[in-house]
Amino acid sequence: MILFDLLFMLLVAYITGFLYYGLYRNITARFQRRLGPPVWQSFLDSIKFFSKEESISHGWMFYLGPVIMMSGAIMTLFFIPLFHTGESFKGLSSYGNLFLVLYLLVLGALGNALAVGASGNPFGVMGVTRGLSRLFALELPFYISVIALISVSGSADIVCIAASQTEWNAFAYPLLFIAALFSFVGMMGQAPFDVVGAPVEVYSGPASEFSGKFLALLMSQSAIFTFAKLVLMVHLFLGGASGFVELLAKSFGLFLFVIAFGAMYGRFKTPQSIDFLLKVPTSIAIVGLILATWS
Amino acid sequence: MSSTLFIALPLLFGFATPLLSRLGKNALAYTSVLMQLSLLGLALSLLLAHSSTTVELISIAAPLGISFVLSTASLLMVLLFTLLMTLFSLYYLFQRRANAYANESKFFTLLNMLLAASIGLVLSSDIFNIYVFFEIAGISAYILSAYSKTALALESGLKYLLTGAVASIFLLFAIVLIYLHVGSLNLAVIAEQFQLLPYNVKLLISLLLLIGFGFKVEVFPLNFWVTDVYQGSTSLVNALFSGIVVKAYLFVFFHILYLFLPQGEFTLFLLYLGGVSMLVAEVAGLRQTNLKRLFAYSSLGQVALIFVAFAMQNIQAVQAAFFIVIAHSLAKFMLFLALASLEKTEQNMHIDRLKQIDSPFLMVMMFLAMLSLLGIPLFVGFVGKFLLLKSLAVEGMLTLLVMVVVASFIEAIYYFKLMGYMLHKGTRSEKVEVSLGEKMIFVSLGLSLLLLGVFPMSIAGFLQNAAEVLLDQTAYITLLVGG
Amino acid sequence: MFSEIKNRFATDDVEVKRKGLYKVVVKHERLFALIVMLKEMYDYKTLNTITCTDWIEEGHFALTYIMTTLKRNETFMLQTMILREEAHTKSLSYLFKQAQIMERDLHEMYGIKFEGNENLKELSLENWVHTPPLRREFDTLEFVNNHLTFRDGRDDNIDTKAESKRLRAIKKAEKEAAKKAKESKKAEDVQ
Amino acid sequence: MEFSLYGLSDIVLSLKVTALANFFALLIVLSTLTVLFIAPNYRLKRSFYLLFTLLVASLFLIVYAHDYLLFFIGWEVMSISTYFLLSFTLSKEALHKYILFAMASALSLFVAILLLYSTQHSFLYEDAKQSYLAMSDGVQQLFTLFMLIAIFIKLGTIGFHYWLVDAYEESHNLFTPFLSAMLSKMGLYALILFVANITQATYVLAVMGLLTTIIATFKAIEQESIKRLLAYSSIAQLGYIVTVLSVADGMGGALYHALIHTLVKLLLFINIAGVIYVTQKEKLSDLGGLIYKLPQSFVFLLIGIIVLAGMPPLGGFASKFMIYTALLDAKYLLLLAGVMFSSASAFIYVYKLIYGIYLGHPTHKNLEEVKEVPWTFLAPQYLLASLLVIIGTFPGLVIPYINRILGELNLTLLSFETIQTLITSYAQYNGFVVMGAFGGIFVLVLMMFMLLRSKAKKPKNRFDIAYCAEEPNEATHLHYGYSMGQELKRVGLIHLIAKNSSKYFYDFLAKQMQYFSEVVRKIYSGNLLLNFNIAVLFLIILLLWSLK
Amino acid sequence: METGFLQEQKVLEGDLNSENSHQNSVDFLMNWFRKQSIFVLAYGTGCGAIEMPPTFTSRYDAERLGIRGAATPRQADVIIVSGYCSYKTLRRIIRTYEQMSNPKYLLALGSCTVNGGMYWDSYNTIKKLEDYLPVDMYVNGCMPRPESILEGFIALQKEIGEGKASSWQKYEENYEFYRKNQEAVLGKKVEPSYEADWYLYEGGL
Repeated sequence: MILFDLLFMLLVAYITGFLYYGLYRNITARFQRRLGPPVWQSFLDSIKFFSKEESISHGWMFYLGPVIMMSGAIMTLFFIPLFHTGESFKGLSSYGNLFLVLYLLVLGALGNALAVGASGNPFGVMGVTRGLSRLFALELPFYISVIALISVSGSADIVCIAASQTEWNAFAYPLLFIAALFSFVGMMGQAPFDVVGAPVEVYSGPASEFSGKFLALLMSQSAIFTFAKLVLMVHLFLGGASGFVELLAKSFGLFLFVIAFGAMYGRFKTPQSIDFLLKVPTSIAIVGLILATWS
Repeated sequence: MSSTLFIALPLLFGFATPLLSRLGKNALAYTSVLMQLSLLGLALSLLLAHSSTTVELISIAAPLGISFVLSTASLLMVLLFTLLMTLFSLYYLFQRRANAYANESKFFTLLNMLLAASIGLVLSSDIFNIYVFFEIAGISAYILSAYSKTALALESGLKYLLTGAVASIFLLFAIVLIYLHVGSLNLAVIAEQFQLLPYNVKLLISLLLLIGFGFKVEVFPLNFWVTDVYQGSTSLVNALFSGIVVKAYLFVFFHILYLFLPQGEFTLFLLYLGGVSMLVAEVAGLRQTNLKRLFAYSSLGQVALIFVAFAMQNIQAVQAAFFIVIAHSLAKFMLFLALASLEKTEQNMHIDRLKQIDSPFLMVMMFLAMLSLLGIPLFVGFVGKFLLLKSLAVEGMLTLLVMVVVASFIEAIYYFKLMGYMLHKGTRSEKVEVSLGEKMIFVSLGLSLLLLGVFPMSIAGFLQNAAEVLLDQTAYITLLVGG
Repeated sequence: MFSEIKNRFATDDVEVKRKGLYKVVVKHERLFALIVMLKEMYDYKTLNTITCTDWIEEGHFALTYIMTTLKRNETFMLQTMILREEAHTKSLSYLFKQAQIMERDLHEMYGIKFEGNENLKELSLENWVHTPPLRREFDTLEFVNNHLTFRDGRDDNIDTKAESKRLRAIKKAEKEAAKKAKESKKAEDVQ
Repeated sequence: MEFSLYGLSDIVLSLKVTALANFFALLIVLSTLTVLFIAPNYRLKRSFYLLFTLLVASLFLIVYAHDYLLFFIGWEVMSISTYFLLSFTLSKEALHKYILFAMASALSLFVAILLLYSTQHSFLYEDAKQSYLAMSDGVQQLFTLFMLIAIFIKLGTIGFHYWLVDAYEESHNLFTPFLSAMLSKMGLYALILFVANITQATYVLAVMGLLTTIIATFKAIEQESIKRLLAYSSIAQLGYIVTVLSVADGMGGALYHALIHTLVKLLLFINIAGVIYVTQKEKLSDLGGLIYKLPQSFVFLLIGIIVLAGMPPLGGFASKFMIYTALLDAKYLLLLAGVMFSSASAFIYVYKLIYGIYLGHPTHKNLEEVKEVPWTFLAPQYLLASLLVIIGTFPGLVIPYINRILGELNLTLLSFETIQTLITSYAQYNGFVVMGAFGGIFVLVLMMFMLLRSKAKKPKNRFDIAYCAEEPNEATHLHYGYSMGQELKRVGLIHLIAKNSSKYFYDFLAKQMQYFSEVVRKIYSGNLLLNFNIAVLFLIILLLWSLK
Repeated sequence: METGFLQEQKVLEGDLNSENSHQNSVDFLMNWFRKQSIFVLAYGTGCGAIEMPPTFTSRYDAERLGIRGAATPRQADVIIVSGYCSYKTLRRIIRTYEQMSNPKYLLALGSCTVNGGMYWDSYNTIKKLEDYLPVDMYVNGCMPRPESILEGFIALQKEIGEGKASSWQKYEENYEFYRKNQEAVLGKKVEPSYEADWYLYEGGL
């Protein structure tokens, strides 16, 4: 039964992820006053890369890196329940907790970093450096918000946090939500925090050496991972979800916001983004935390 | 009778040197060692034979005449002095063939005079006698200091002489005042009546005594001459100065103090004087690059530590003081002997020389001595320092405690600097030859440091006994004057 | 200044092209002394460029050093001749840093050796083993025809000069024919 | 076992076997054995082993002592024997630095225990609490100050870490694992005793711990020498423990993390020792691309850094989880955020470490000829790595043992159900499921991935990389990431950390001290007349002051 | 005989009008995916590169056809040789082309790639790209407008869909020929130092 659940979750995440990505490209195109590709374009891209005749592998660590990333993404997905009510589609969330999920979020990044390092491409490592440098600043506001939520709800279990919301946390603790949103935009790799994979500056950064099926795996991973992160945010801040429609509506709304945000802003340099994240969202989060836990 | 022997034998030997030197080239050296060995044996036998507090009292024409008291406390000092002097003579014997002093008979005279005077200081129970031995010790020390007749040695001898003269003037003045007011020179009699004197007189006498002895016990503002003297004298002689002479003065100073002022009116003053002395000495030693001077500063610091311990005026602290006296005497003796070994080849005593020396044995021995001086556990130095600091803590003298600890830390800075120099990695060019006999002396000293550190209980009882005796004013008076 | 240059460096008169633009032809062995003098005494602190002209008929290269002073807004052109066969001169890079890359360019394109310039690697070509391409004995068209293949049907890869001459001749002939015709017409009209 | 010292009846000493002592003794045994395993690779003098034995003996004395005097004696002997052990390789300055800090630590410990003695006349741990309570407020503060200085110096807490980094960097590769795994743990042991027996200096520990973790993490990011980097990492990891000890129920997490940290630092330093042994290079900028030469070592370092970063599914996450929930329990939320922040920052130096050594390109020709490290280096790594994996899979395995210690210290026990789960009041997680899920998913994905039609091809030449169409060669600077994290200095806050150093403070102190010494030395310049005057004046002033 | 532009036109149309090749259903499916998703290497090799930004951005929006840019050759399917090709550029193009993973396509823009164009007598510019690298599609013009580039892409997509765009196979098969030509202009000792990848690559992990 649980295997079926997991498989279903994976399927949902895969399809939804690619759909979201297609929509993302389409919507961004509309922002730029053009038609944009069809919704399933990302899926086509991924299949195309899978069907490439050859892929360059720079040794076993390079080969395993994308696999680790994929595993990390699937793990993240499995340890976040799809719905906070009911029995089904809980995944493995009862065996884990929010701290675990927070760490699983960066597991993929580690796999990626190792693979890029093994490839020996300096541009890739530049991208990884930027990513890791940005990572801690990115996580700080998110951590503070999450800690506040855990403290308020009295549990580090995602289901409990989702269920404990009488009104959405986003409205109950708006400052925490705003701070977490900043981080979330960065985590989704959106502008203004998208300096990691800048195509022209660092030759598309970490992805520079991935070809063929490796890249395809990375794309699938990114789709699943995106969905998992969205679900996490929905559970933490948007009152959770008890059905597919609710889940998709909430997560898509959030996704739309992130896209819109990304489409509107330019790109920060690495030190700029760290500086910004350490100053503005962190301060907001600290104030939010104090307000949330004052009593 | 034995206590007179301690004084008379070396004194006589000193005067008999012209005769003995005619017997043969080596006769003087050997007889000297023999004489000192017999004294050591005597002291040991006394130690084993008597367990009571007072060992012996000898009076010649009491109460105005000469009298000696050989108590447990003074026996301890006598034992230490004879032991060190014997080791010194043995060491000199071993290195004599290569590095004999010029005009040896004079040297032996002075040596034995020094011993006699030191023991006399410890044993005398009569303030004028004390003054006499004070002068004898002083004069032999001045000459020994200037013995090598280099410019530095002569300077140091002269300085020693000048300060010694000033000190004896103060002391003499104090004695005159005491005699004027008490009418007796016997320590017991003075002790009985000292309390009754008017405050001003008491203060004046105390001050004069303090200044008089202050020069000799190397307490802070009066110890400016020490470093120069140590630098000028040979290292061998320095071993005597820091091992024997200072200890004798210290003992007698506090002996008199305990007798005259048993209530400890000046305790606080003396304690802080000691604390400041220690701090100043260690701070001044921080940047020193001449080994002899450096050890002189270290001596000042350690002596000040002993000063503090004695000034505490309670049994535990005095016991601690005895521990430190032993630890310091042995360790400093060892260090100066090591320096003497270095001095055989070259006079340069800059610390850079330590980088060049290729003698693991000497180095290990110096490490042992230094670690003991720093009060590292497993060495006897730790026992003394620990007991002292413990009693300071119990008495609640936290400022002084911190002061002593800070001074110890500063001492550690330069001692570990020396060790760093010795552990220097690089080629070592200078071989130092240490003969088997010398090695034996070093090893016995080092082993005693370690053994006493690991098994301090073997002498702790004896030391406590000595401390009790030293502090017991009434018993002393009873003994001398009679109930 | 001009007279001093003329006397000390045995040059011709300094030619004033227009206000603030001077040119002088100097013997090769005196060139560097003159440059130093201009730089140190007359504030020509800037070396704009070094150009080379290939006088294949006379058998020498004309190197022109163009220097500018911003103080008076004047430009000085120093021309010197070096033999084509030797194609050898001293480097100016110790005086002007920028000369290094200019000389590198000249070395690549004309094969002139600059003594004292440490880096005379190729600047814009790679692995060029033929005659330096800007020497006039290097026949571009011949080179292209020898080394590269053309797609069939390209009939304009012929000598443009000859072609334009031919075309011009045809045009001229036509023109003259027309003129003649006109004249003859006129004559007829007059008649 | 109780006995008295020096035949003095007022000093009672005691040796006692407690669960806490056993815990640390176990760590000592483990470290000693693993470290001695790699010893045959080096030619060492006999005196080294002699001193090493003395050191281990002193560690046992520290651990099993049940009164502060024996503890102090062990502490001093440890410091001194470490001094002589370090003297084999350390430069004069680093050695001097080490011993000065060690002496400062020992002497302040000395003062502290004497202060403790002064009230109740006992050195025993049982009486420590009463002794502390019997002190006046000022003395209490003084005592805490001295005690914490002693402990912080050994722990290398920020501000007191000046000696540590140099000592780690220059110490013998055989000795560094021991230094990091054991000697700093003795500071921790002292701190645990202090917290459990005497008082929980909450705010001091919290602030110092947090500052330590954050500052040391960013300092570690800057480093280019492997051992320096790991030294700062050690400081930071111990900072977590200091932080968590500041809260009431933090002991469990602290012990757990102490265990994990010992294992992982042994693993890492032995790994590094192996790398240095085969390459003779100690700088990240001189290494690189060793992954295909030393594949086993690479895997062990990977395990090490995963644990160090606290990533699931290995043991590092378990201890981090304990620390986080303990802080959460005490409602130290911002502290928790700070700790998590520094934990996230640790990714940078951790990646820098593995990249600089194993990934990227070899920076020297001779790096392409090295062989896998000898098995003597690998064997202890196998042991340590498997221990870490086991703890990761069964995070509850050590809870009963920790509970025994906690019970002995009269602290709240940790909840325990099965060895697979780790339960705290806020959350639980199942290590077995996490490990199993990760393994299963990994294998499945890998199999499916390998079945794909697209052929994976490996370039023969390491220069076949997408490099903007250029052709890199030997001379091209391709090993980029070893200087990773330099751009962080452009961020104001981090620049502040990078720029400042306790070095400046200690240099200033030393300068002042020397100046003072110069002044004081004037007294001993030999000018008799002047001195007489000074002396008499001083004496009179002092006398009047003391008599007033 | 046609000259100049007319000749280029002939080359273009001649390629387009060849007969269909047979392909099975798996190939068909895969070719369909490849056709739908084309990643173009963002590498401006000549003056024609100036026409590429409008092609990809809002005005002409190539993305609606599934065509988008890729930064590195590892990810790209198509490389555009946009215009004249000096030796120095050719070397980079060859390396880049060889770094792309199969299947890969080459789109040549402008007259210069066809027959040298206005650089027909330059000593430093190659005249016929297909001697050095296999070309799938020429788009002529000097420079071709974005419309024609898009048209070229659509034609390329059509060929890919039919399985006819097989220049990469041609390159592998006739490698000796291409290499000889490359060495003729780039010199003997010339890189790519890693030689031809597929000879030397080892399979597997």
